Amino acid sequence: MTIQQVLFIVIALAVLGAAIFVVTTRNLFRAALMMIAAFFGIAGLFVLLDAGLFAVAQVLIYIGAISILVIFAVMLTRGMQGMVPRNSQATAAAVTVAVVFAVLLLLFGPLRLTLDLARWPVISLFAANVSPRDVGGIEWTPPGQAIPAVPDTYIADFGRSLVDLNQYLLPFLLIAFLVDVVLAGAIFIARQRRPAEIVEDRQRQAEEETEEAEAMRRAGVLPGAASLPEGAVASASDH
Amino acid sequence: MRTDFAFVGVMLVTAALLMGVTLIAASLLRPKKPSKAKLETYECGMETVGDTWVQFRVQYYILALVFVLFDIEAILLFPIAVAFNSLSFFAVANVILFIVVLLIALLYAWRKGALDWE
Amino acid sequence: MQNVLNGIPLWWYLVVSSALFCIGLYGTLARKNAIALLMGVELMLNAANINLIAFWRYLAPASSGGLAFAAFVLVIAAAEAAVGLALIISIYRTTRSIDPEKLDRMKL
Amino acid sequence: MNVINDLLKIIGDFIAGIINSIFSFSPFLADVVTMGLAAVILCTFAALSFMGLTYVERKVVARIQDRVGPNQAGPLGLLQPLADGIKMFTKEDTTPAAADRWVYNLAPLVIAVFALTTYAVLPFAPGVVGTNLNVGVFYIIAIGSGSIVAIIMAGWGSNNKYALLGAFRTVAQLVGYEVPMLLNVLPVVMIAGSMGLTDIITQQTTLNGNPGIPFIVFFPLSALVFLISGIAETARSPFDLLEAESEIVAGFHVEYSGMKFALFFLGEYVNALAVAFVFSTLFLGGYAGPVLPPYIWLLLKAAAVFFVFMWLRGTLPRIRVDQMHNMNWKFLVPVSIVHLVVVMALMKLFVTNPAQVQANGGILVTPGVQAAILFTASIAILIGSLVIAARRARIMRLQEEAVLEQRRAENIAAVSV
Repeated sequence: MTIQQVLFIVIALAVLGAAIFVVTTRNLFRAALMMIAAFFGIAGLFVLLDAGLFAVAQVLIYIGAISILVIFAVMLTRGMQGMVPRNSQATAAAVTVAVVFAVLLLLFGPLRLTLDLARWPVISLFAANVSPRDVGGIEWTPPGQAIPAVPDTYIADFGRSLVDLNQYLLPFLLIAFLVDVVLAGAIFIARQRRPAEIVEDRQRQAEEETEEAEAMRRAGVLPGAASLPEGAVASASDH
Repeated sequence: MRTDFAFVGVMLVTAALLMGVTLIAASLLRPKKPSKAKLETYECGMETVGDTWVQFRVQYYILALVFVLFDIEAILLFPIAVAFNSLSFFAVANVILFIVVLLIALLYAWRKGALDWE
Repeated sequence: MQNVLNGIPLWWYLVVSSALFCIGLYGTLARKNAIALLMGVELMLNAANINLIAFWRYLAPASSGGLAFAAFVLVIAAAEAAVGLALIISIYRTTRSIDPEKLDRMKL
Repeated sequence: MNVINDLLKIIGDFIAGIINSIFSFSPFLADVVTMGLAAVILCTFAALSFMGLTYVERKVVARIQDRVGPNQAGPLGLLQPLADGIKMFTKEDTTPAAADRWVYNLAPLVIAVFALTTYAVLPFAPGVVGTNLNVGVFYIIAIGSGSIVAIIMAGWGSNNKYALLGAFRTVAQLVGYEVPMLLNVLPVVMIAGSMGLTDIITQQTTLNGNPGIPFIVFFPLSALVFLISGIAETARSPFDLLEAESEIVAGFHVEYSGMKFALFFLGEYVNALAVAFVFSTLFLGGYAGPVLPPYIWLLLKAAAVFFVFMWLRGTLPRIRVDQMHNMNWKFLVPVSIVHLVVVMALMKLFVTNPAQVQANGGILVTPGVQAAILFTASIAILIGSLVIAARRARIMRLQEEAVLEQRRAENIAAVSV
């Protein structure tokens, strides 16, 4: 057994254990902490995969940013009061998950034994006249051959591919716009509106609804006087 | 690369062991006389009223949100910065466009008052 | 014939990521709390990332496709968490509950 | 090989040689023992410098405030850190009955471990570095998020209103100031073409065959913003809002005492010293310097940076929480972004590498000229942003005063009626 195998098994068991804790515990804060532990273990897996950049990015993004967001949300919603670990469909969910896992094991698991690229569904579509080596213009490592080392310049290569018109420039730029939209949307959703704004909103909403009802009545759809839908009343509980 | 990170792992384990040993040694040396009053939650000599769940401001969440978005921007920009010297004008122009779009996001958040701490 | 690196065959990573994905899926389907549900989604995205990086390392370490996709998954995960949690906070503020089973109205 | 210059490396090689000969039956074991020993040495260095720094800082701040500082324990109070240590070690430490035991007890451990792990990548002299990661700078910033998690754990585990509130405030501050930090490391990474700290130092000693220039000359604005956000990241004065005694009684570690409190303290100082080291490495040329041995140069530079920290602590008043957030989000971040864009454009326009000029165009200049251009641009951005900020601040102040004036007039009118 190589040291890498030992490390892999230890880390993998830790990650899976932490993940199981995350989905079964009653205490939401501890679930968040265990999620952080799982993320840290996954960073360890990335190190074993020679992707040091992503191990560090994992720590920076998942542990330093997303987990903080989750914990803040837990605090803001008092999410743990009277928390029940499972909902009514838990049994059905467990069955579904077991089936999915079985399928995945059949696809990837030890029984399959080989990972012969030519037999993979997507690649075999091309396989008739194209050798798997050419698929996507990428140098695939054929099974059974020694796996080449990651080039020393992989970070720079990755950076260059992000701004290369023939590679990932479009998704890279789209991400900037996505981030814009996310920021605008999330701020709009989460913002605590000032009381004046809420009153204004409600007035506008009521006006719109009366107009709508008016129009419908004129069109003969709704005979009687316009009655406000319950949503307008329910939104009054927003403080 | 993997051997590079091996030392980080060793460092984590060593630091945890050293600090753990310090804590355990201290717990063996120090006196331990707990009393009910000593173990109460500290609140300037008063008794604590209610539970710890005071209402937090949503502002904390919004600041963390802006931070997250700049964080994910950074992980894309760092590899590009490493490759910067060999990039073409076109590529750099696109990177600048990326950054400017994010600056617009920041200015939007600013205008919407998301960055105000009252 | 197998792809083996330092004694670790590729399918070890795939099995771990499948298991992680299924745990996340269970969390997403079976939790009675919207935040816990989002945690499950994060675990699933992480499982996908393990897969991407493992395939990159074992099958095409010279290209940066796997890395680029993993980076995009990272970004999308952050965006998803940001908007999802903002929605949860907003819903909590109006209904005082974050049980997804009780959220059956399109309007607050 | 100059014995004095390479002293650390020679000692290190000597010890590694002994270990290798003892464990000659298993190279793997020899590696593990060597790395373990190196890790222990680094941790000990960090812990000892923590003890020393507490003393030095108290003395320096006392001098600034016209006091004497610690002077009872030993000559000149030199044994003060030892006395503090013994006190911390033997002090009873309580776990509140309401606390979440596991989280509460783990938090100080986490913060100390992550602080110490930063030292794994710091280069102390040529060849004397725990590990030369090719993602060094990124690693240092990322590992800082460990302390954020620890702070939340402490705040929540204590189950105390003040602790939780303090933890929230601190986390909001730490995550906020991570943004300018990231944005201002980027120019350095761009010009060095690497994230490895050793490479960054090499680029400052020789840039394309020319004698190197410390990066602070290229990016004075980045250096300044990095320093400010570094102070904020380690929550030192004037950014020590979490220790606002009158408001939230020492913040997230209010419930901690004894050795656990000491570990929080250690984490704080070790992080601050790490920021000083990283600043010297990124902007001041690290261990590079003439005449003196490299490790002395690094220590001198780091000591100078840390002295600035102590100086600021001794002289500046604590800022308010809204000022802290405004300074970050409305000043440092926009200015850093503008600076980044300008630096990118200028660095692509004025290139020092002839091969790159051939490939991508641009104007070939010497590093000195490039440095001069970037320096001028940085200073121009700094002055411009300060002028804009000052003007905005004056307008806002005038508006506020007008509102106050109006309110006062209304009050007078109301009273007279």
